[in-house]
Amino acid sequence: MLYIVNKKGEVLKDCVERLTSHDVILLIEDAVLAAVKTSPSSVISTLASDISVYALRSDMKARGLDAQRCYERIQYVDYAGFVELVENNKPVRSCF
Amino acid sequence: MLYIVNKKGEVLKDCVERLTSHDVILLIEDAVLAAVKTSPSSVISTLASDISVYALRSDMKARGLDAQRCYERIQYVDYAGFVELVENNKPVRSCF
Amino acid sequence: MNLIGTLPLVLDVKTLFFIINKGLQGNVCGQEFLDIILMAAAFDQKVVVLFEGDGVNALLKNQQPECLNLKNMMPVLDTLPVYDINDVIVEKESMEVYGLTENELAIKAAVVSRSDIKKRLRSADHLFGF
Amino acid sequence: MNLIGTLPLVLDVKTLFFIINKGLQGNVCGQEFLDIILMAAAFDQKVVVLFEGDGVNALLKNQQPECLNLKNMMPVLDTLPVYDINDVIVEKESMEVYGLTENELAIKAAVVSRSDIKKRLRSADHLFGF
Amino acid sequence: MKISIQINASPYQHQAADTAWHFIQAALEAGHEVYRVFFYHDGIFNACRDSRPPGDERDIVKRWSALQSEKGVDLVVCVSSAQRRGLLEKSVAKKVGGYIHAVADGFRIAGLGLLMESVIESDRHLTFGA
Amino acid sequence: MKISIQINASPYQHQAADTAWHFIQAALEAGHEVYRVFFYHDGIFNACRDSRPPGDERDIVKRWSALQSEKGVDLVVCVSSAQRRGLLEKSVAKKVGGYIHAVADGFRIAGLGLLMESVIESDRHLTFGA
Repeated sequence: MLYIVNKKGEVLKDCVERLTSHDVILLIEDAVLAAVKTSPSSVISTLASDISVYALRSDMKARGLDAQRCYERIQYVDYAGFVELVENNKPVRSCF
Repeated sequence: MLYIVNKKGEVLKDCVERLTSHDVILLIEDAVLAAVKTSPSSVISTLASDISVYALRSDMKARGLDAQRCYERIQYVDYAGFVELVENNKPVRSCF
Repeated sequence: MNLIGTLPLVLDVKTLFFIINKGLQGNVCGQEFLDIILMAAAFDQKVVVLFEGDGVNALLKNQQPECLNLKNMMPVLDTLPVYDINDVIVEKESMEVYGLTENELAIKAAVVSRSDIKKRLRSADHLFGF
Repeated sequence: MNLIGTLPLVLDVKTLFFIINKGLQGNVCGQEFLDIILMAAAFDQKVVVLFEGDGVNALLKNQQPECLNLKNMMPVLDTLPVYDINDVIVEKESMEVYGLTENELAIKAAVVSRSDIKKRLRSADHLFGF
Repeated sequence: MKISIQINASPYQHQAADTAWHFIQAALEAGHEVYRVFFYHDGIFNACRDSRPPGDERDIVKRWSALQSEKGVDLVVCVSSAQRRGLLEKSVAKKVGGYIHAVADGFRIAGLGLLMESVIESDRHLTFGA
Repeated sequence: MKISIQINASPYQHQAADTAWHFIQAALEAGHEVYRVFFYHDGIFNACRDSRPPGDERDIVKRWSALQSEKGVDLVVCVSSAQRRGLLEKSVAKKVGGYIHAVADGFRIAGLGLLMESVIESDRHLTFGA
């Protein structure tokens, strides 16, 4: 199951609390801020290792965030990769 | 200084972290959910005793919340009381 | 302009989950979301309505949005069985967050644990939120 | 219709705090908020611009919203001194949250602690957010 | 006390326009002056002349118009917010003799200068947002 | 793969319409079919014919129109969402011979039935919201 999340606060937290084994989460729009390692609101560090975490590269770039400041476990996708995640996972939950 | 807050998640948390002695906070719209005692996201319980916490009664009533389920320290106002809070405090910060 | 569109005569039956994780009062989004749910039922889809997070408060008795000239959604929730929407579930953990018990709910809904909900979600074709 | 309105010849000078606690990219609200700030300066008001919370990221170098066809706000921030807006402050605690140091900021801004900001906020006439 | 109001959110989708309206009613009843209501960002949609909510619901646009005609409250729609979002179009306005056909009765169109004037002249400025 | 898209947020104020557009471009490039884009809630403002952003910025409405004319993607605006918010008005539509003067080129007006059809016929349904 794929979760597409666009905000880093309660929306992300509610989503993370419901993730289970082999789920996939994609951070888009302002949610990419949660990828930053130092952010205290980042619940990314609490996720089990069998959950895949992606972030949309163009939203990172637009906000001046580079991968060096972010959790190592995060994988980066462009829009083509976003489409592939949607293709490879079912169902899709949009969290906004 | 008066804080008017309309959401219970990160918006309320960011606000609460910045409250200091004798500040006043008014919960309106969906933020009134934070008045419920059992809510884990409720940061109301962490507030110093010299901070006044108000909730807008009509937003409570609209959502079926009664005072019995809420923190005892919360005071309730109608719109006339909302206006008085604005009159008696300066500056006013709207958090949304 | 064609307001209805041309629909195929036979449509698939899909399993659609409608997730209410926000209150239904204060704005029109919840109300318009319920319209989608009723439309899904009219199309004879397999409809599941799930209340979780802050959305469990939408099931509270004695909501009085009329005091703010807002529309009360409870009559619409009451109507769900009329549309053959009977698969209504509430997340147990979210009810605990708000200290709610089953007899405080205004409509009939099955209280289900987060992990059991997740198993059901995985079998859905599409998930809707608002 | 009168697009400008009739303004009194002499207006008070008020202390106005403009609080940026969200990113400036992704939507037009930050951009339109900056328009209010520039207008306040044009009215010769005492303008303070405060970055706090997620808003500190708006000061990052190397933002490239153009990759999404979005407008870059950095040129507007660069313009602030031209409008005599020099009282630009950043909350120290929020910078720490995002692991930012002063030399990573794209514009000149004073790093001020939360408690000192609060003292200044108390003396403001009006606070603006978006 | 003079109060200045700014509304940043579209009606119906958010409670902001409702809360602001109830607040203004109470402020006027308490004898305060509402100097101006300024509609900014998506708030400009509060002035959509053609808005037609279902008959059993509050009509937010009409309620604003009544506030102007009955209580004389100044309602100002930001021209640049409105042009960006499609509430106003200059060529249409020229043809029909002004913007009066786009915005509902009682609203006027102006620039940010009128927000600034409102803020400077008022003892309090409140923003209602999404 | 057939993909159904729903857009719940107004343009400019939120990134949703931008994200959806970029996603759709990528999906089409990968050879997928975008069955329909359905504009709901404040999403209907994506169809405002009169929207005029400043010349140096992306024009979201025009971009949608181009998606329809160049790629043939079906763009549907929910009639009830639009009437509530003032994009459409029946009496005006009658006078000018249809809604075509309110919504931009390439959009058509319809009810929730077309959302349901889109969802049922598609392998995936994605919602982009505020």
